[in-house]
Amino acid sequence: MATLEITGLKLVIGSSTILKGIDLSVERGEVVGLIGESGSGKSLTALSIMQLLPPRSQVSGSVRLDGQELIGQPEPALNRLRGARIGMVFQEPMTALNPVRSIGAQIAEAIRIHRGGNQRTADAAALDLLDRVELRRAGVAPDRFPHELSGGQRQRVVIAMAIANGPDLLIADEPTTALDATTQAQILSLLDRLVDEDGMALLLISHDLGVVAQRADRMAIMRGGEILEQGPTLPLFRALKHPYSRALLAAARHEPRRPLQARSAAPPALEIADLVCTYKRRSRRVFDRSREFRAVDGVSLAIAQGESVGLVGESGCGKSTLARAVLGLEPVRGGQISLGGEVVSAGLGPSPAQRRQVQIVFQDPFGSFDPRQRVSTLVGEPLHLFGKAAPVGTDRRALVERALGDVGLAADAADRYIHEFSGGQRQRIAIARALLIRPKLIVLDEPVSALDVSVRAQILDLLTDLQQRLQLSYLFISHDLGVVRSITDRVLVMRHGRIVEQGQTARVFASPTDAYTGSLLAASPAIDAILMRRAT
Amino acid sequence: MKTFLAAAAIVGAFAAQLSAVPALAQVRTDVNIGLPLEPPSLDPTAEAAAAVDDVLYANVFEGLTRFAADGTIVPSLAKSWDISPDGLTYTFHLHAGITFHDGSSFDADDVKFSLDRINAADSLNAQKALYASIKAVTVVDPLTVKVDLSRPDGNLLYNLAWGDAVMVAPESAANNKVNPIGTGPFFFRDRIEGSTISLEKNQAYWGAPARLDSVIFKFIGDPTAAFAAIQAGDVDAFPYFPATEAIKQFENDPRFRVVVGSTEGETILAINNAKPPLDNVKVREAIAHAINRQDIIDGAMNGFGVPIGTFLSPANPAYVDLTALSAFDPARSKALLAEAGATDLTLSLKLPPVDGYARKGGEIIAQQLAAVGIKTQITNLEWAQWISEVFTGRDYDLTIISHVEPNDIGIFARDGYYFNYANAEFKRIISELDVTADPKRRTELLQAAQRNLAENYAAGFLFELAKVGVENAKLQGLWQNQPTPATDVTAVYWEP
Amino acid sequence: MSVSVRFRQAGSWLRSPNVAIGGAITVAFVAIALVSLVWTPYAAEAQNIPARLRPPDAVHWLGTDGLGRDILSMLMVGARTSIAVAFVAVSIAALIGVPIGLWAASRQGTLLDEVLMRANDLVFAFPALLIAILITAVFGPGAINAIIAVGIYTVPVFARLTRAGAIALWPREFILAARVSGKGAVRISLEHILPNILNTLVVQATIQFALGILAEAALAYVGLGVQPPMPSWGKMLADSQMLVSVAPHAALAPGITIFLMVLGVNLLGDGLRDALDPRTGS
Amino acid sequence: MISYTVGRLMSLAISLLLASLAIFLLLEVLPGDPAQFMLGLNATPEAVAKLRSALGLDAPLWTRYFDWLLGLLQGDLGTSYTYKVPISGLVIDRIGVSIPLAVFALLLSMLIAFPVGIIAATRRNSPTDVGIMAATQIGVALPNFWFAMLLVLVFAIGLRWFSAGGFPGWQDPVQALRSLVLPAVALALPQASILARVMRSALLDTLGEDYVRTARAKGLSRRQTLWRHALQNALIPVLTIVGLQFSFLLAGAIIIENVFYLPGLGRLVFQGITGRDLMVVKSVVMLLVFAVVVVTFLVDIAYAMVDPRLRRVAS
Repeated sequence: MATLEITGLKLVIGSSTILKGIDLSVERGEVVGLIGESGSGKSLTALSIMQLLPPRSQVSGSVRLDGQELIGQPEPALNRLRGARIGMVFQEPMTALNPVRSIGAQIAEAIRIHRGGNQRTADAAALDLLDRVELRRAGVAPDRFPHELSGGQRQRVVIAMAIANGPDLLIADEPTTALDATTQAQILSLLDRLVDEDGMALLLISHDLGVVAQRADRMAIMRGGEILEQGPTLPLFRALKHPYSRALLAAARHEPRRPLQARSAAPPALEIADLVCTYKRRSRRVFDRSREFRAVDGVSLAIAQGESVGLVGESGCGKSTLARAVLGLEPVRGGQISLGGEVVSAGLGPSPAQRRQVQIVFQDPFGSFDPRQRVSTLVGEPLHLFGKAAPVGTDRRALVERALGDVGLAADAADRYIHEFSGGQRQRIAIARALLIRPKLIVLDEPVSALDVSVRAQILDLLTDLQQRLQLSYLFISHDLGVVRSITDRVLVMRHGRIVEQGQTARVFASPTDAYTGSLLAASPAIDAILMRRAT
Repeated sequence: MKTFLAAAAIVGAFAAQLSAVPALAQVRTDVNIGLPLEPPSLDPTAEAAAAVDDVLYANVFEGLTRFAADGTIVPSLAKSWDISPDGLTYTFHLHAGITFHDGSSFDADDVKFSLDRINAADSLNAQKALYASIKAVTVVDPLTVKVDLSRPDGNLLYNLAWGDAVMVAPESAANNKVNPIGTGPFFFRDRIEGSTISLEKNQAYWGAPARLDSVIFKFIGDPTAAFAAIQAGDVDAFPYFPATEAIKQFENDPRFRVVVGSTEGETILAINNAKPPLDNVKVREAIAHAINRQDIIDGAMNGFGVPIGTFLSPANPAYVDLTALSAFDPARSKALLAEAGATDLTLSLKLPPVDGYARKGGEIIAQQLAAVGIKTQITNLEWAQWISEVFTGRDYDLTIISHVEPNDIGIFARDGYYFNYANAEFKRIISELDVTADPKRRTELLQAAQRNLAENYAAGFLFELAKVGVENAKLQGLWQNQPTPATDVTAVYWEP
Repeated sequence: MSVSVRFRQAGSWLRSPNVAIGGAITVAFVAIALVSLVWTPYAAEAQNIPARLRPPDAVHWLGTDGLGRDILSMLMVGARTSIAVAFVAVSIAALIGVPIGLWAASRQGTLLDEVLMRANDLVFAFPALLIAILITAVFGPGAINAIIAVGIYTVPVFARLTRAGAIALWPREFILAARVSGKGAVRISLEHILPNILNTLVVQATIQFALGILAEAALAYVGLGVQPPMPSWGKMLADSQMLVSVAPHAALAPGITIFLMVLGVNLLGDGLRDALDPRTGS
Repeated sequence: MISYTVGRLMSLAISLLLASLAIFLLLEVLPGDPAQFMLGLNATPEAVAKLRSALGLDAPLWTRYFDWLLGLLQGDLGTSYTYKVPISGLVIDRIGVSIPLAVFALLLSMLIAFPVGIIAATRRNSPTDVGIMAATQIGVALPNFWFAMLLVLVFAIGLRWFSAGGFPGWQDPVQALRSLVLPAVALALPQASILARVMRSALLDTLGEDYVRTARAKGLSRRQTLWRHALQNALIPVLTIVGLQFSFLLAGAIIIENVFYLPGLGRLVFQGITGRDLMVVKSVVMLLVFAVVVVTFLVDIAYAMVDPRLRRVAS
């Protein structure tokens, strides 16, 4: 008998049908990967198993745990199951822990709620669990509070709570999506080890084909509330039947075709020398000078006209600060920035003429637009840089429509509001806005990180195409090495505010000289590499 | 909401009856008296506020003479006196065996101290002017004291009865403002500023002992709160009940007795006689005829008040009814205005913070003046502002005010007083009155003065302020009238 | 505070019972106030002392007060006073407070920000009603000073709310995009920040408006509101509350009126907040 | 923590200094001469002049300001013009009414608001919730002076359960508390309505947080989740409102103090203003501002106790 046996699971919330009959099973000691893009219903499948659904949900079908039907069980019975026989790990470790209670107390609670016993034995058990999730050796004591821990450490606490009572089934819903590549690999290894040791069944939910390909024994691909196909991981990858599944894999493998750039003799689009950017860490002491934190610590780089340069690093390494400094959004503490061969004034920031040479595309397709303005206004905003010389009326309209056309959107998009567009379309609009005044350099700050795999491929294609046509230079910032590899000529690796390695993209990927670059590469292998490794 | 209230009232009445059954048959010896104004400090000889006398007069402090309940002047600490034929020397004979509350004895030295203190250069006595005629005070023997005057003063015995001339001891006088020590039937126990003052029976009192053991004065300015306090039994009597609107309710309630008495408060629409066009007697007369007194008494005072046509209390034997001179006659008023050429008048009407006669009365008068074509600009002032703007600054056209001091017709003769009534004939009458002791001549002069004011329309004379009190029906012995500010509880007792 | 507020049709707002009921009450009171400009059953200040304290009947729908004035007419004109004082006070407070908040937020962390916000805190630290009384004592009672007294406490409310909202927006990417387009702080504050916190401000303004009506009533109740013969609800309440058993209509009418008006405006504000806030909205 | 506290205290001191200047100057422009007012209608100009000098009103502006300020720093609030007694004594008596009343009302408000807010939040959109929300709307909209009058009408005049007002002093604590019941209820009901609404929305916010879902996934029941996880977090915004309400109740109860003729701080200042007892007004308002500032400070510290995130920042 399978540990988890789902048959014909249907879920209706309000008037919309979310799950349309899911069949899925997980055996003891087995890792099953559930793959889907956002909105596919994969997270609600997990919550249906836990019976932790939003109000006005109607579930039907069957969810059995070791043969015991969960649907229709009374609350108290479910409470005895949750956390005891089914453990769950969530996506967002930053918010998954109660901020006002210590991590030890929260783990101990998970033990006492099911096993009873006194506080002392629970505390001792919590300490053992911290050991198992490798926090103890990192020096994390049980009296620490969540805000004192990093994202990866918090996720380990969540895992400790989930496995506290030796559950039969562990559900991990995007457990590593919010984490950096190296941390992600560590957490996945931890889960692997725990499943092995305890012989749990693991349902691993992810949007990332690589994660599933690497870890799952079997996998299921989900879209629109249905499982399109499922089976053992490797054979299934080799013989995907459903067109969507194949498109998904294709997108993950996707690399835009880009011919080699001819080096131009023009002055570099961007040149940075010994750049230092600092943050004040607010001191609470009265007579103490506030301490400085060097976010960017002596970085030098140059981007030639028409060149695409990648800047890679994990969160907090200073890459976004660097990008913003280039755009004059961050004060520069030391060093200098030149745009199109002209030095940017350190005090005044870039002049309007310099600003016209550089534009930016942000990560979040939802947050980068004022929700209250029409697309025409939003896209036309950079025209402000021309001051009184900015075109108005039909001239302006024509420019906006040209930019929208550049990114493959119809002219009538200009009259709509931003919430009427999907994430991918918004990112196109963001690119249109950056293109409008035909800058020499576009800074792309994680432009595809928030997008689903299939959309991501289209945007990368678009960016490549635009670069060719318009002779643009890119500073492409990402935490995802795979993306950078496909679109850049050169790559720089950043850590703790400094550049640790730089070189031709192909060279860096093939033979990194820096140990950190090596670990980054190891943590996020390309999907084919994974499949090849597992096959052997 | 109304049904809810009605239901609650019924339930309440029922509960009240229930709670009345087990009430103790024992007669109470304490009383809670509500007063609208709280005294500032507690020395009646240094405070202008009538509120001090309301608590302490006759209860804690006594003078050589005193007001009786009917307003006559009777002996108090002085059992008798002789007046020299020229009216310049008064000899007072004191009661023997009187002690102050601190145990020190009261004698002629204390009288000399008290009177000299009033007239001292650094005296802060608010009524100092009343005692200006006193030239010297001499101790003849411990129970006899001689007062020499610089001019005959027909009002001396009367003035000595005021709270401002009560007897104090040299040992304790300086501290009276916080701990008043007098000779009265009650001694001061304590006060909670902003809330209560309690008095306790003086067992060593020289005269007829008080019938109550303790008296608590509670200061409740808010009319609604006053209404609630007496209804709820927190207070047994309100000698001046501030919410006359609610009197009907008490009249119909056997638990309470409504006491309507007279005061010395002439309520007038004061006119700035010097300010054009109000310096024109025709304009003043027009204003007088525009006023319907009864409407004001009904609307602002809920029917309590006696119309007056001049500046004297109708209770005074010398009073002349001159209301006909200023009868309500809008047509005549308009004609007079036309005659005076004073059309399209806009006058300021500055009102002190007295809810009834001033604020409500002001609204009514504004309406009545508007009916004859006089516009008014109402400004509500606080007392401090009223005193500085109207009283001291004389920057006003009209104001409504009640002058509660007894026998104060003479204020119209004062130079620089806020009425600006500079009438030579009136001044002459008053100066003669000041030095006349003969009762018949005094009456003649008083009546002449009244006529002078009425005929010259020195002010809009409205009504004599009524003293409307509400008392527990079983409480006896409080004054009905208000000849001087006082709440004399000496003779108060509970019916069994 | 949310920025990603979507435009909703007025129709969907009205489906919220709070907005419908609250809106209806508010609109009714505003309409009554406007009607009172041209028509009231009787002149609100016309006294008829012989006909005082008449219970409600066909002639005087809500009866007469202690001076024989028509209570309905007084309430109608009083609505004008209440609404005008509260509206002007809140508007002026918003006109001062919102720019202060925007300005402080655009200079977040600087001395200017610190000074502006400390000044705000200081105003908050003063006991509100006492200072209102002090202000009317200094400048005399009347509508203008009631407005100042009510408004002075509303300024910091708007300043704080605006600053909090604006500070949440400044690091947002669309603001960064505007900065990349070379727009200055003033322009960004007006073009992007203000429209995006407007919902919150409108909801707050509604709530402050209700508070303003209560505050005006309280000032008038202690005699510091508009001056007679201008009627005002608080003054009517103070004048007639002893009459509750003699003439209950006179005592209850103004109280119920104040209650209804405040209730209506509060319901409207609440409903608007629910309708405009995607977290609590449906 | 200590240096943080010192920093906060310095900024508080500057605020208080500015406040003292504002109060002093506002009272300088207050029309009406205290001396003239105290002496009444029949006073002679010489008497008024004498009193002015006795009160120290003829000294230059800045001298008076600094004298007053120095006095305050030494704990000397000055002497009341009206009562002729030290203001500190008056204030101590009034605080004996105002603080118990504020605490009583606040406790009452919390006692009503917390359960009601919790019930409403846990039964969101149920008829109970809708009913509670409607009731709180009514509570917020009732003018408290009018509500006080209705209370007196029913419970003092009608049922005679409580006295209609006044304060008998603390000699008899039972009577003293009894006399504070109606005023406390009148003050507490609108505050409770506001607090219940804040409680409800704070709780709804926290109930939507990820860690609540985590707790449920651990096997905690709804009730356990509420008590062990949601409530403590929801208390943070509620605490802010409680702090504000305490400050309001301390000085903002003037009208209620009038209706129940309670000798409280608010009424002391009110009488001071109308009676031109400027010394009382400035010193007591200053004291109230000080109290509000201190309460705000304490609330900040209470935050740190509830929220460990602030504890670390503060240390």
